[in-house]
Amino acid sequence: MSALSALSSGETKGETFVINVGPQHPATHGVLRLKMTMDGEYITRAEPVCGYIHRMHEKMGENRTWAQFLPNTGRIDYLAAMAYSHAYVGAVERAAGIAAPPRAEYIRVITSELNRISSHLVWFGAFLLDLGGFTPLLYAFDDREKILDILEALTGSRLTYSYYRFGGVCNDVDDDFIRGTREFVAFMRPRMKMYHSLVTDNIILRKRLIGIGVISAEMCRQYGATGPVIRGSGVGYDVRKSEPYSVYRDLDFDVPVYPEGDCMARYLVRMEEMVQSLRIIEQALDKLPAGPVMASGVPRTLKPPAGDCCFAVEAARGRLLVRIVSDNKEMPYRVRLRTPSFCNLSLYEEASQGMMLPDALALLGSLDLVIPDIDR
Amino acid sequence: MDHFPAQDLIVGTVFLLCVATTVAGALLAVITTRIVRAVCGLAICCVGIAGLYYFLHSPFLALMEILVYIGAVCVTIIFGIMLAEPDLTYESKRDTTVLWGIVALLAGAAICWGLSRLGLQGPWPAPPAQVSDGSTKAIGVSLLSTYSMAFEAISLVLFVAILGALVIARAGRTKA
Amino acid sequence: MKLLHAYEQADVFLVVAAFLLAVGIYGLIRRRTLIGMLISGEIIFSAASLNFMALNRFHAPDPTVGQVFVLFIMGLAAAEVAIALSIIIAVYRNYHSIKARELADLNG
Amino acid sequence: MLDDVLSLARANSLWPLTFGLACCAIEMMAAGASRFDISRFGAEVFRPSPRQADVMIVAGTINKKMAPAVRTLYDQMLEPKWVIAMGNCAISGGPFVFPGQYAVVEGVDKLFPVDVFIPGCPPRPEALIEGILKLEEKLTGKRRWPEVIPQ
Amino acid sequence: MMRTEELYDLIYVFAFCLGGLAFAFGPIVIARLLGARKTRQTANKTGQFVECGIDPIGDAWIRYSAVYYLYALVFVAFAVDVLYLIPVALVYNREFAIRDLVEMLIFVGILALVIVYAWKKGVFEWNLRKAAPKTFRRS
Amino acid sequence: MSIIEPFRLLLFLVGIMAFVGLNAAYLVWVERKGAARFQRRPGPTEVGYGGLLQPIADGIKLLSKQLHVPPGADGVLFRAAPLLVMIPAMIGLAVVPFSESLVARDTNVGLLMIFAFGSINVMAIMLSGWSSRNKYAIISAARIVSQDVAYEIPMLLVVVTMLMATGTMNLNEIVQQQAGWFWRWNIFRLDVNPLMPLTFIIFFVCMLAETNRAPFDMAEAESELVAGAFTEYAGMGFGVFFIAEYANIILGCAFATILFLGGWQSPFGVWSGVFWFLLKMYVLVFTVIWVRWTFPRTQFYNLLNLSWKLLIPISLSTLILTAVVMKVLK
Amino acid sequence: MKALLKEIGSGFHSLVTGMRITLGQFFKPQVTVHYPHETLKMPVRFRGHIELVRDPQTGKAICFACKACEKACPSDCIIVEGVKREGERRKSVTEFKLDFTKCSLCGSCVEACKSEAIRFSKDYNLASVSKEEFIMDLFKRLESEQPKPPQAQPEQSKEAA
Amino acid sequence: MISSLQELADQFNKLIAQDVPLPTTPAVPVAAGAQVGTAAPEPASPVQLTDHAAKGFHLDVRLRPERVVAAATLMDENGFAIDAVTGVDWMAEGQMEVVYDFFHPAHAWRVVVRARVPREKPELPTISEIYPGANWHERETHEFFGIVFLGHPNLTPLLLPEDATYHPLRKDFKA
Ligand code: SF4
Ligand code: SF4
Ligand code: SF4
Repeated sequence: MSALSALSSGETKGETFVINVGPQHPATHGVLRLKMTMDGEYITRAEPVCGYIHRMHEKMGENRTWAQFLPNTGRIDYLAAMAYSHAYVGAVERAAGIAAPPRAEYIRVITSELNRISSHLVWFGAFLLDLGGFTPLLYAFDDREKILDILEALTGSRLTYSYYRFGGVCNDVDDDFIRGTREFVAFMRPRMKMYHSLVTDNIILRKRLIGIGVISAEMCRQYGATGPVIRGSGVGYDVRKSEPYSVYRDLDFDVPVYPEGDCMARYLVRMEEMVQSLRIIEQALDKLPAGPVMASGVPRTLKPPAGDCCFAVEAARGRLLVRIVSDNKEMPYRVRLRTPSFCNLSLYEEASQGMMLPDALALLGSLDLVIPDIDR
Repeated sequence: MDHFPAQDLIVGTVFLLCVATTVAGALLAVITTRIVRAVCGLAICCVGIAGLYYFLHSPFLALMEILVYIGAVCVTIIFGIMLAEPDLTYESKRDTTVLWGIVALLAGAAICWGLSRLGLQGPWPAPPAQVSDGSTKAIGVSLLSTYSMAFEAISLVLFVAILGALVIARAGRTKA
Repeated sequence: MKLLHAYEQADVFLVVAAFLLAVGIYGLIRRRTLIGMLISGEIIFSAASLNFMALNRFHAPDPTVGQVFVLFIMGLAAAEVAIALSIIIAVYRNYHSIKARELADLNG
Repeated sequence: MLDDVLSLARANSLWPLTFGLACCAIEMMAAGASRFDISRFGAEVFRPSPRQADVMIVAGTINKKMAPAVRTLYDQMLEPKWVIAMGNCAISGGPFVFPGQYAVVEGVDKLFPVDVFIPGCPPRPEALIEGILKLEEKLTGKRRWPEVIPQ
Repeated sequence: MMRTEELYDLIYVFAFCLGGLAFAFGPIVIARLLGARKTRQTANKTGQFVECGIDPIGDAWIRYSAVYYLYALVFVAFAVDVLYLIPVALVYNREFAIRDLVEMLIFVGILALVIVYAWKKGVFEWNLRKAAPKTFRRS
Repeated sequence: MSIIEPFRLLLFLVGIMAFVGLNAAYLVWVERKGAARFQRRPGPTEVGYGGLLQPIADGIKLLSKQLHVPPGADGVLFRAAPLLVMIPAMIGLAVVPFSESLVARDTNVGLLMIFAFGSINVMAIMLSGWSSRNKYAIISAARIVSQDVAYEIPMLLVVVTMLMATGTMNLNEIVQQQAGWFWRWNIFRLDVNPLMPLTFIIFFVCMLAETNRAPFDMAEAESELVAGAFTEYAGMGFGVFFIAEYANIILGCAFATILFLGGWQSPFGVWSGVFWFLLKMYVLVFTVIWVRWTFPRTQFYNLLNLSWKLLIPISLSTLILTAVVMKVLK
Repeated sequence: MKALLKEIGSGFHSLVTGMRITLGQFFKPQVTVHYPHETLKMPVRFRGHIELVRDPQTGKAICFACKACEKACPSDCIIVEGVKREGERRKSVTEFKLDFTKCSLCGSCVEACKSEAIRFSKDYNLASVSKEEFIMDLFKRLESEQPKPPQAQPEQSKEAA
Repeated sequence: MISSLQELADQFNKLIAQDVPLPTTPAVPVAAGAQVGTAAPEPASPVQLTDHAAKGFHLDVRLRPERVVAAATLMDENGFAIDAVTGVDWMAEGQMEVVYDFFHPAHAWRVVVRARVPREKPELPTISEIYPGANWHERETHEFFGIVFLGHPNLTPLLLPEDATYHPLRKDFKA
């Protein structure tokens, strides 16, 4: 044991103190509260206190018609709203036996992936902000604006898209969209290189991320952590591969995996994922079939047959599972949202033990949490 | 020789201010009930003493006094307080025995009085002719020549002191 | 006018030094925490240095000597603080208190 | 006269509290980013401590668990202070209000006085800028900038 | 008698000290005059210490900076040592004397020992302090 | 002269106060504009032409903001701390030679003066943090202080190295020694120490750390400690710390210019003057801003260790190297 | 030792690279849209609050108060009232209250309306000091503003960069 | 370790074999106006392989509440990861269903385990000692449904205010 840790190890009573990080704290990206019991600079226990932005999504699911719940899905994880709509729409389609036409499925994939990139860009910027770098945040937001322009022209909204419908999507894409997306893909590739030389190679950043906040694969499994978190721990689990939905089966992409399990691994996974998303988008644009974007014969008021069914997607933060229980009425009997941030955060208490405050916050940032996604 | 207008007045006032600062700082250091304020008192006292050194023709020492005492000693003491004395930010007066207070006061007054008398009355030799200018460079020269042993020794002393301090600081944990 | 030229009289410095010593001793007796005592001790050290400097300035042939000695005193004071603080902390860690009286109780 | 100068200065130096709640906060960040850049109006100095902030931009949903914390933050801000309610959630609970709801506070104006409301779900960053301009207008009594009439 | 140079130095330092004080004092006085005295509040929490909107748990004046204390210790030794070097450095360039060099080397060598010792003793180590892994499985 | 002297004093006092005030105000503006440029946005534009009135608006705003001392804090120290922070910068600038004659007080111990009064700054931050009685503030203050003291050592070592070469603590003399072409500047004095440019970099890094600038900005490590040591300070109390930060940057850059870049000497040996000094100083200031808007923040422990494990050993070795080289070359 | 030197070297290099990149950005043109002076053009599908559509022939609102939108709205922010006037085939709207402060801009109402009587406006920069302003009667709004020829915005519009 | 879902189903069958068959609780009368639901007809066998394309999971297991710990252990031993724990309030039948979702990080397997508890005494053992990740899910299920997980280390509200005593996702909840 080193001198420092020896000196500051808490044998005597009253040496620890409790410090609140959040709900209004720049590092918690919203209203998460961490009740940190500190022993000097070391964290003995970091207990996340959630619920500061609980918005009753599951209760609202039981109070609205199947279609009326759709706008909510864009507000659970507002950074990757498309994926959430996708999961819900997919679940309802599965329950009601509706199949969206292929063009719609391709559009869903393209928009979801665009949305994933924009979400990762926000994470990238916010993570760097956590680490004290401000400029990359604005560069990332710049790039994100380009995606938002594309998506806004398509859906009419920048964040909360409400774009998917049971049986398709509400607007067809036009040539502008396709051209804009291709331009974006071409623009983004060199941009990623720039990020790597500006940020990834930076010695300060490497010192802050490498070997910090190691999460083992076993821990991910026991906590149900998914997405970049588990992939940064060496497990190549990706819902797009393991339970392929939509048209992901027809698209060729890699699942980036880094075995180290530290913050750097998660960082690299996300950076690599953006590149893979670009690849997916490119292929999907090439393969985009002609045809309608809405299935015909979807009833105006939907009443899926009784029973329960699940639909999982790979949202930007990991595995999102929507479980719906229908009792053959206009409204869902139960909508359960298993959100990735919730599970990813639940391992924080164990993972952050014994870390120092700045490292613990780097770990928090590397989990890429969206708080309403936890609190729902 | 040029003269700053009211030079005597200004310099004299500054000197008195220095004395006042020293005295006030020292008093604050021993009287206040908050330990951090006592450190501040020490710091203030040191500023005053630095001023006095300046008047004693040693600007170098004056600045060193500030650097060593405020920059290093006071800061370390505050760290020490943070580490060791959380519950004693207030030193409660309540249970201080009056007796001790009186004893201390008497002792202090006696010493002050005695020494002052000694100092004022003492048959001090007349100032002899100065053999060096006492500048910083002179100090440097004497450190390298006359006092070279002491110069090396002091670094050794500090080294050993830190060695000891680190060992002791770590030793405390073995208990409990 | 004498007051304004006080800085040219050794007596003034000697009186201030004596006063500092007295205050230091008062503090040493009165303070009940070890760190408080340490601070008082520092004041005593300062008193000594001041005396040294004053006598050196007014009554010694080589003004360098006094400065060098005060320099050494400063070094020693710093070393003393380092050691004393460490001891205080060690004591605190063992007895959970650095109130001097309680320490005495524990010894007795 | 002095008051005019003061309010002019205040109006042009609105330091917001770093305080994002939900989706709208992302648009608030976007408003600070290069495309919209609220720094043009001197309002980009996001202060994390309420003591140093002038305006609290409530961007997102406030629920009943959060309400005491928000009130504390409001209290801890020092005079003069203003509040901008950004987004429908902050104005009235927005899309989360339904009969029988148990969690959201139906509008921050139930907690403390609000100076400017910016509706939308989420409002575009321009709307936030417009809100800041409205607040300046409210402070100084006149508008220095052209009105933008959307087509 | 003090040299005029020194007296002037003194006067300037004193004046600039006052200037520095005034620089900070003035604005604060103005702020005192202009600023509001009362805060609008809704939950009576204006005086509470800022802690992200939550009531602080426990006092902030607690024992604390264990980790920094050791740094401070090393600093004390080091700073004082370095300060001794200043007068020496000033005259170092005067004449050729290998003795100066040797003395300097010894001094700096001992100085370096402080760092080496502290390094070896792990003062500069910051290890992750993992508690024993929780046992989740019932054994 | 005796009659001129008080006017001179007053003139310089007012001049330097104005210099500090203007610089602090407009460095903030430059910083905001510069940051904006790095991020491809305009920065303040709407308040006055090009946002030039922005600092003034901010200043008046801060002046009219309510002051607040949290009940339960140590009120005396809480109020005293901001009063102290301007002193070091003022005294430091008093001994800085802007040009051969443009120096408030050309004292023989100028160099030491800057350091000595610098420690008051450390004390002030410590007190501000402690007296706030706020956990973030105390942690932050402890960090800042240990950072400041940690970086003071390599800085001192570098300065000692320079002193060996210059043999004087008079800043003006130091500059005068660097007269002539730019390879006479201390940074290029490879004959004194072949590692001189490295020494300059160490000095610059230390200066960044001493002024609590990114990437070493523990004072406002907002993603960890909210607003650091100044969390509880409001309005002008905070404003003073803010001004002091910029005043210290100016001082640090001026100091680096004098020690290493030849102060007011021109690079070509002719037309020396205050212009060159300001140019060099502001180039350094720009670099400080540039660095801030490029890098993420270090962890505090890496920050401390950077000093203890890297900078101090290196500066110790440059010290020894210089000592050896100077004796050997003689 | 060698590793350390290498780390220092590569670290230093990375720092210099970073600074070079930011300096490169320093000299690039800015991407900002100076909002009150210049504006972005909202895309065709932009969703502002909803507004009633005028029948180009009659100049009246198309809406016939069928309340389909009211039912579809998840946030209950639409209240439509209409009367059946003599001699008219369908009801005509008399009140169309929109509580925009609750709207989630989901588009259900526009989709629900089979006769395309409502659409999204392009009001993207609403802000006000009172929230009552956003509880609007779209019908009155439609009545009060006369159909006017489209006029060019005084400021130039800037396409998304 | 198992190599196919069928094997897993067999293991579950073995686990359940000793049990008495699940009793079917009679429907209890429900207060008027409350929203009630009727569950879909239950499959005959408690361990059922299902079509992923239609349901979103591969294996559907119903078991007695006492068996959840054994089931979770089984899942853990076979390398499954916890996906979610949640409740469904079958008010008309006077029961609450606790649904455990599992996924396998290496294989594309999804398993659903369900247990029903009576509504008046909704209690079943915790699995948070096997899956620490279940801790939060169970806390959430507890606060929203009032289902008590016996042996849970910290069954306090997670998302609702700390002093909340209501259970909003129960069908008879009124704000
Ligand atoms: S108003 Fe809309 S966008 Fe804003 S926080 Fe509420 S739901 Fe999110
Ligand atoms: S707007 Fe359309 S849907 Fe709504 S009432 Fe009018 S006609 Fe019906
Ligand atoms: S957009 Fe959605 S929420 Fe808004 S009025 Fe229409 S249906 Fe209602």
